[in-house]
Amino acid sequence: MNEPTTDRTSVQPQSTVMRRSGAVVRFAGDSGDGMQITGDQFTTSTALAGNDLATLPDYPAEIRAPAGTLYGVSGFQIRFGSSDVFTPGDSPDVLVAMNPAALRTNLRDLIPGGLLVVNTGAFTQANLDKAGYTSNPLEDGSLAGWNLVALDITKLTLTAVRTVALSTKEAGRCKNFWTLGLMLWVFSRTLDSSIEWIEARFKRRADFAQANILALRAGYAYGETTEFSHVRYEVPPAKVAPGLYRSISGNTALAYGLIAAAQVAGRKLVLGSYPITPATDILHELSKHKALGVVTLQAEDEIAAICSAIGASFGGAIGVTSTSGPGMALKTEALGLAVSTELPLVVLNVQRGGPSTGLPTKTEQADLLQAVHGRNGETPVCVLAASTPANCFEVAYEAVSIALTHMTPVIVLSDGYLANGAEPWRIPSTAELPPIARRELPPVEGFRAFERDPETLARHWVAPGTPGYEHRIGGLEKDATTGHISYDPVNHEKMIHLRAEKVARIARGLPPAKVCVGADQGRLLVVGWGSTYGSIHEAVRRCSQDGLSVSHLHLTHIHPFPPGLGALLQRFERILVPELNLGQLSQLLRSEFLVPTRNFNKVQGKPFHVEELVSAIRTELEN
Amino acid sequence: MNEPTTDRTSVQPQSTVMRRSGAVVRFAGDSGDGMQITGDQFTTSTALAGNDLATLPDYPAEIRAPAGTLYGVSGFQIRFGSSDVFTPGDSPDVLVAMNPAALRTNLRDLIPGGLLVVNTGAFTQANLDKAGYTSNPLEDGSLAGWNLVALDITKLTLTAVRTVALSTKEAGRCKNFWTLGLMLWVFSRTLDSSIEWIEARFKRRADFAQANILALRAGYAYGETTEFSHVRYEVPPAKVAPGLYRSISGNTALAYGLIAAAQVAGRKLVLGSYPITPATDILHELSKHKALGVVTLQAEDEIAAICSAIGASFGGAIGVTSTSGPGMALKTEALGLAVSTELPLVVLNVQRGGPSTGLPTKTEQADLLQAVHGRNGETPVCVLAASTPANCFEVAYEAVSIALTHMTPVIVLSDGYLANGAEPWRIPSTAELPPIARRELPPVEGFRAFERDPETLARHWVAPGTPGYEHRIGGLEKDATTGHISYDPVNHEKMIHLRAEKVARIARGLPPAKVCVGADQGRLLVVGWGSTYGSIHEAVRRCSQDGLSVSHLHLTHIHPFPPGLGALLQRFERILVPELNLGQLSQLLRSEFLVPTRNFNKVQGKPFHVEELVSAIRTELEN
Amino acid sequence: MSDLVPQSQLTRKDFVSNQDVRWCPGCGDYAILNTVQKFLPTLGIPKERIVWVSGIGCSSRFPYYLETYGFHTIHGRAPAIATGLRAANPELSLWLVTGDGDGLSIGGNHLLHCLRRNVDLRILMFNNRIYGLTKGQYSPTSEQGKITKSSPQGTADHPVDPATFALGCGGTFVARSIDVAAAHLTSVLERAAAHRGTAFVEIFQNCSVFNDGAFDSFTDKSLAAERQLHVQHGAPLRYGKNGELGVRLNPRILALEVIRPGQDGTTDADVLIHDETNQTIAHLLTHMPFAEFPVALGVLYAVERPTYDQGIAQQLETANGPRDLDQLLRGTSPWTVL
Amino acid sequence: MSDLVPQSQLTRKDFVSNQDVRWCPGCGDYAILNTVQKFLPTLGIPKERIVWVSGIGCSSRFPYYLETYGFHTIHGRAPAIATGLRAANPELSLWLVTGDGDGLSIGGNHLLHCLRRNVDLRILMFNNRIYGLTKGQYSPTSEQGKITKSSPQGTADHPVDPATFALGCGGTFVARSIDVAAAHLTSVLERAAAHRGTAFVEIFQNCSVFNDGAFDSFTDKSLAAERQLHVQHGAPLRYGKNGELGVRLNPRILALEVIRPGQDGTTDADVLIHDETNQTIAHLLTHMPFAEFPVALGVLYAVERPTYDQGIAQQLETANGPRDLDQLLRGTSPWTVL
Ligand SMILES: Cc1ncc(C[n+]2csc(CCOP(=O)(O)OP(=O)(O)O)c2C)c(N)n1
Ligand SMILES: Cc1ncc(C[n+]2csc(CCOP(=O)(O)OP(=O)(O)O)c2C)c(N)n1
Ligand code: SF4
Ligand code: SF4
Ligand SMILES: [Mg+2]
Ligand SMILES: [Mg+2]
Repeated sequence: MNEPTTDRTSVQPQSTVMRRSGAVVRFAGDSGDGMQITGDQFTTSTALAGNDLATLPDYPAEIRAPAGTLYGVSGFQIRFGSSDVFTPGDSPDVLVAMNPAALRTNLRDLIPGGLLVVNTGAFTQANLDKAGYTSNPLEDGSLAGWNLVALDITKLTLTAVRTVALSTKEAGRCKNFWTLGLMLWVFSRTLDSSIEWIEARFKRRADFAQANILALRAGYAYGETTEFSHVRYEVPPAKVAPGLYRSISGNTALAYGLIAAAQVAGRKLVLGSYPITPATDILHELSKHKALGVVTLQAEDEIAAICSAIGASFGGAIGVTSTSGPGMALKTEALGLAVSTELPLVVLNVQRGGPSTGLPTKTEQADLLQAVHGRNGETPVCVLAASTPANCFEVAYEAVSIALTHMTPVIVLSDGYLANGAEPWRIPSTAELPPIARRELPPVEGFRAFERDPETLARHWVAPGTPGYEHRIGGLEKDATTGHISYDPVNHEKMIHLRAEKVARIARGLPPAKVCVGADQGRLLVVGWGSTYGSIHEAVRRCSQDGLSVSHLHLTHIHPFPPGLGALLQRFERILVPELNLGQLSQLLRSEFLVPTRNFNKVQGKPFHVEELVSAIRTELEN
Repeated sequence: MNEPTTDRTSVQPQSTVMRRSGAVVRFAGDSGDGMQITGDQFTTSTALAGNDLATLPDYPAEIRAPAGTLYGVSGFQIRFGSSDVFTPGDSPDVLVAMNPAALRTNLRDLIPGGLLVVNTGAFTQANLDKAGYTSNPLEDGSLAGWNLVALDITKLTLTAVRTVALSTKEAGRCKNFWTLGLMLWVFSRTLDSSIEWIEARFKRRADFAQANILALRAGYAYGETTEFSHVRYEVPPAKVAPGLYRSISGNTALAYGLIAAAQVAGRKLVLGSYPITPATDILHELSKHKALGVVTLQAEDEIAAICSAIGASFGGAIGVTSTSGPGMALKTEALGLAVSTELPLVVLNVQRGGPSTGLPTKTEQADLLQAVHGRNGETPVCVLAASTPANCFEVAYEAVSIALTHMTPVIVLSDGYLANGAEPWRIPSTAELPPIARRELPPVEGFRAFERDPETLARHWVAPGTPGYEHRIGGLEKDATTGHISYDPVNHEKMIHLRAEKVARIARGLPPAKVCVGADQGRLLVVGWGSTYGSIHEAVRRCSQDGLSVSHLHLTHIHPFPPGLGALLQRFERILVPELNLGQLSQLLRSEFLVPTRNFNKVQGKPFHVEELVSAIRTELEN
Repeated sequence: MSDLVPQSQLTRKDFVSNQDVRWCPGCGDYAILNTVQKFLPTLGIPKERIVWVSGIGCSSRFPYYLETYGFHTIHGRAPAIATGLRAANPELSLWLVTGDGDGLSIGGNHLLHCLRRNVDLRILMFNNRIYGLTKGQYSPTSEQGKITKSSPQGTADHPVDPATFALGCGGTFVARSIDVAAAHLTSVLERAAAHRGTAFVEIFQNCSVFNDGAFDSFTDKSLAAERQLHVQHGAPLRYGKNGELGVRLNPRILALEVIRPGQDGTTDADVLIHDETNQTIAHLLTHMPFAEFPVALGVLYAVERPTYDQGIAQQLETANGPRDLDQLLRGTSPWTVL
Repeated sequence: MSDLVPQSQLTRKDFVSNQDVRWCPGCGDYAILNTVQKFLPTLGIPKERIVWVSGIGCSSRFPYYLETYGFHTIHGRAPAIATGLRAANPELSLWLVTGDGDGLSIGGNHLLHCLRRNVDLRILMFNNRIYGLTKGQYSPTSEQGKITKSSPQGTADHPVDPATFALGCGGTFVARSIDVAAAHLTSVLERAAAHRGTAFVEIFQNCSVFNDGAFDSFTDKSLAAERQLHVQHGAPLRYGKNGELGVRLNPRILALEVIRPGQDGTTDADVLIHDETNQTIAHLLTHMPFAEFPVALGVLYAVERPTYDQGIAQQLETANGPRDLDQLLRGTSPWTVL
């Protein structure tokens, strides 16, 4: 309720409906409480109601921590609105806390006066102890600053489902749907999509389906009865481009982008991957699509993973590997081989908190310099960064296209925030996808493996199995045309420049650098990359609307930079670079363009709050 | 004979002795011709004659290529002089070519009019063919531009040793000593040190010893006879600081620096290493010194190598790992663990030509950005670079000292040129070595594994086996004092800054940045790092002596930079950064200090020629 | 290890660290931890001389829960780290915890080299046939065809058997036990502790969340007697409720077969006697197809072979070469400039 | 591989590339190359369908000298690269060359996983018991105590036996031959080519520079008959100049012993018959201590097991899930904005 509106309409006699431009809702409970499902279902209904939205789950680092513990709390946040939504929101307007631990870990984020729904049924002494409460917050007055609604959801659920023959444990599990029902009522939604989902999910367990539906309806009904005396909200639909939409997370979007590109390029997609949080879901997702010809190899380690992808690329397929953190470090040697042999390859790095094992479930942007510089030798690769969950689709698609066109490895940077966050995505039709050209084979006669396209400098890609083109490649330095091993000093220098130039020329095909908010010159340019897009965008918009001279430039292409970037930077008095690291893009901009960037960094395993950025922008403009 | 002097003295009636300030001599022959031994022995006698010198062997990339082939040529170059010698020289004044392949691959480097000694005995049709000569260069007049001395060294050697009962093959092997004898005569040296060496080497084969000595004397005598009608040279001793000297290569100096530091620190030295060119000799050297308590583990791969070093450091020893090229890439994950657990560790990277397997036997400086930035996450390490073979000793010593004092991994960058190159080194006495302080254990009571020294921010290093301090460390993020696993956002940010600051504070103990040639302000500052020291130094000296406003700054400390560097850079109108890469230090300087550096790059697997740098400096000053 | 602590001085409590144990409820790791915490005091080794090293995985959290020195390292590399630690200090009692993924997937190479070198070290591999920490993908020990998150159609991978692998690598001590079999596990740990060299112990461990019941077919109480063969050096390989079953070698086909001594013309003498120093018996025991045969548990193989550590120690003693720094630095042919 | 080329069409020359061969004079690699170049045309597979993949080492230069497709990759990783290549194109005839360092030191893990997965691929390991390319350090197959540049006092490492390791990893085809034994090597290559799955062939290869004569004790002509046991499926395990020696199983100690059938009360019937499908026999053959026993050569073990490739192919066929891109992108619950 960051931006409350004043319209009030009364749609039903017993409750007041307040129209709002948007809201942030967080569901929090024990890992076993099913909060992710509640969140997902609430999201679906929100999308169907025509709101723009963004979501972010927050899983515990432990697999399944003991019930009731602080580190076992699982959360899901959604922000939705009737105009563009760029982030899942800084602070929730509504918090649902299913147990004391959830209350304790989440309350500090709830805005003052926000709606706080608490399941009193879980406030046993044992749970209070586990959460570290010395007195019961429901009783000690410490919740006075919020709009508290304390309900025994456990008991209400058990009552609702008593007609179905279930154990108490099974019956209790339905409380997430009871809660969902209540929240759907609060936001004036229908139950249809949730009922549909329950029916599909429990196709083979009619009793479970029935109980969950009963709970859902009961929660909704609870809102309608006088017992729940609070206001009801309505968030009118957003104006979004017409089309067919779905909700998509960053990891799924990466997987789909790859599949789409492989289909358009008419090549087999081979993923070599080794499980690692938060990248594993890419492997999971792609492994479901063998019907589309996708081969997934769960390799013995990250080195084997990238090597199998390189082997697949040598074989004429689109070799891809996905990883995070320590896994990325392990791939750097083999990445050098792909650079040296000039094979196409896509490396997805879903960044997480470092160094070392670090914070596996938290987000961070600290692998940028590694992506650009982290290999032995002069070993240039193309580096792209996705900025929103849905944008992951386009970036993965573009990565394949660049890899194939320019015969180069491409690193795609995503992060934990994009990976698990979701947003509505207008589904492109196959026909809308940009074509991916396939080069014709050169004449067999006089074929040389390292002869290059004069424009892109890409060599020919001729896979084993093609008669007459038999040749050998490898990681030793090679002659600039024949590809035979060469120790010649001048040839080496030529190759060093050719490889660098080949990657640099990718920029020729890129759209020029362009601000996405504000004027293309002025007092302050905020330059971001990757997952900070939403927060920066919103912060700059807000400041810009307040009349400040500030613009936003967001980089997808990190190496090479897009054309015109240097000139654009020069047109601003100041450049602020907010990053979830200690200033890595900032270093690249400084060294490339000699511009005095100013850093704004946060390294807490969490995204920027819009507020933090707004005040950073104001500070810059005031000094 | 770059700088001939005019003094002539006649010491012996039958030959003229010409006094020179220095010379560059190259021995080249087949891998089996023993040119490295000839070079080494010539070096010893040169050192004993009191000249300053620098040497560089040039091995073929193949193990033992077939005799007579171009890629089987092995070379050894020495430069010596009566004033400071900083490089093994650009172009030889004297070339000894033992076969057609050696002539063909080396002739282009010989200065016009230079002395060319050729073994005609190897100029058979078969060898001419293998070297790709269509006509015999000894006969076709193509050698007219040089001072050719064509001798059948093979036959002269066989004649010289005929009194010893050897097979023709064995007798023929002595020709390298015949050649050595001749060259010792040419440069007015004695045979003593070579005879000593032969006697020691063939202690158990009196016949070999005798034959080689006969050959040596015969070569020398050949010079004295009228048959060899050429001039003789004398290079007067250089003025060098008094002391005990030896010749040392970069790899040996690294090994000795580590041993010295371990002895002074009173800790066990444990090297975990995996063979790789050109770093392997460090493993070889250290494995000889178990009598000094050095443990060497030849690990199964580079990952195990660094991991065993980390394990050793955890155990209270000085863990070291040595590698090159692809091996360095493989170590980056584990390096993150050492950063996260804040253990001391020394990583020696003897750089070679990349990318990937690249040019294993060639030199390059292209791993600098990898050293500084090549890890996942914000993972700062200290980076040092050695500048001459002998300087490798000091830098390895300092690396251990920093690692122990600051509880951090330190990367030492050397390269193929330093590794195999050699120069005289004044041997320090143990007493001269800087002390390495050992911190006292904190009180057992209330011990916390990550409590820090307020000055250095180093944590305590308490090895298993110490009663009462039992604790656990690991690669997950940890609480800033207790070291227990912590997922707390604010603690994470604190740790990110602490780790960065700890490494940054190393600079507090470093000497301020200082130019080594020229004024500390002016028109042009040439900034180098690593093995380019000699060439840059000589080039800048030469230009400076010619009255140009140019200074030389050479960096040993790359991360952190030494104090005062920024201010020093600002005092020059222009900054030229010559590197054997595409401009890596240059990027770091630009991003850190926003100075408009100018690059001068060479990536040919070879060091800079002084001439190249001189002209680059002149060009800068003219534009 | 001269100055051992009298066993009575240390108790289980001394080995319990102050960290919350964070495995899922019902995880087999709890049982192992409990057994180990009770077992450690019986070693009579002072706490500070015991070190637990691990890789990454649920199982690899183990060191955090023990009040000894501990190192939670990186995925798969614990054997390499432990090798270096041993080289730094051969006086420690070294223990390593790994998982089937950590030890056999990413870490297979280090395990191989540790085993062949015979580094003095005890390796406990918690085999739950799944990747626990990353939430349920198949591991190299998962049965072929297993459906997991990363193998929705079942795996195409043939599994590796940890004990067979350890033998193939030249391991000198190979044993097996079960997470909840406290007494059996304790006896195996005792043997492992006493072994000089790399002691490899596979522990079947139930992952209650992602692979629940994976070992029920032989760990279930009702099936244990008929499906577990507890081997004892020098004792016949018998099992069953009353020891009524046994295995013998069929020399014709050079394979084992199950017999009921006394029936079908077989006698007690036909039952193979376990000899833990015999590689072939160890081989046969690890190659018994399950269900037709029981699962062999206990010390399958144990022989003495010089350890890597002893080799290093000996070299340090017998080395020649310079014995002081000045001598080293001077080398053989220094010269003096005056 | 439907359209095979008539064998007559290709000759040795077709498989000789235009690159200079750059091994040391006298290196065993030359002999292997020669045998392979003669052997390849007999396969009847068109050149473009043959791929040679290798790691790094002297041995790994092999692909450069063959006029087929080739990939000289990075140290130790060839099996992983070959696995991906196979996934991209299951129609190729895949061959891999590795060394004892490349395959068993840095690459041991990939070898393990390739073998257990049974990727359809032939692996030739040139075992010279030394690191050749880096100029003479000990390898994981070097005998304990070996003095090399990195082990001036001899190694403390116990070696691993490649064939034993391959069996321990679950390999389905394990064979041995000798660099210069052209006819024997050819017969082993023929068997390897015919095998579906990972065929592991260890080739004893003389490094004439850094480990000259390493195998003379059994490859030397004068010793071959008494020191080489050429195994043949179904044939008795006999050797000696006139086949006068044999090995039999001593069932009491479950170990092999050498006999002279006809002497000491032994007969021809005592000699063990080789059964290449029997793991135990393979185990016994790889565990014969040398000198007391001969070295077993030929196909020690060969069984059929579904290949990894077949598993993948089957999944591609039987997969359900969206069959076209639009269906995939739409998912299950899209909504329309008008
Ligand atoms: C280099 C690297 N790759 C991947 C991971 C992710 N990861 C953590 S544990 C694990 C596997 C765990 O399986 P297992 O070893 O069987 O242990 P369990 O959790 O089952 O006890 C993986 C893949 C990582 N932390 N580091
Ligand atoms: C990552 C990496 N580490 C180390 C090396 C150096 N290296 C090249 S070949 C080799 C070992 C060669 O031994 P082997 O595999 O037995 O082959 P051989 O030369 O004996 O045929 C090593 C250590 C390398 N090229 N890459
Ligand atoms: S996921 Fe499995 S192995 Fe991991 S803690 Fe939970 S039950 Fe144990
Ligand atoms: S070093 Fe040995 S293996 Fe390598 S080419 Fe020479 S002889 Fe062959
Ligand atoms: Mg597991
Ligand atoms: Mg070898």
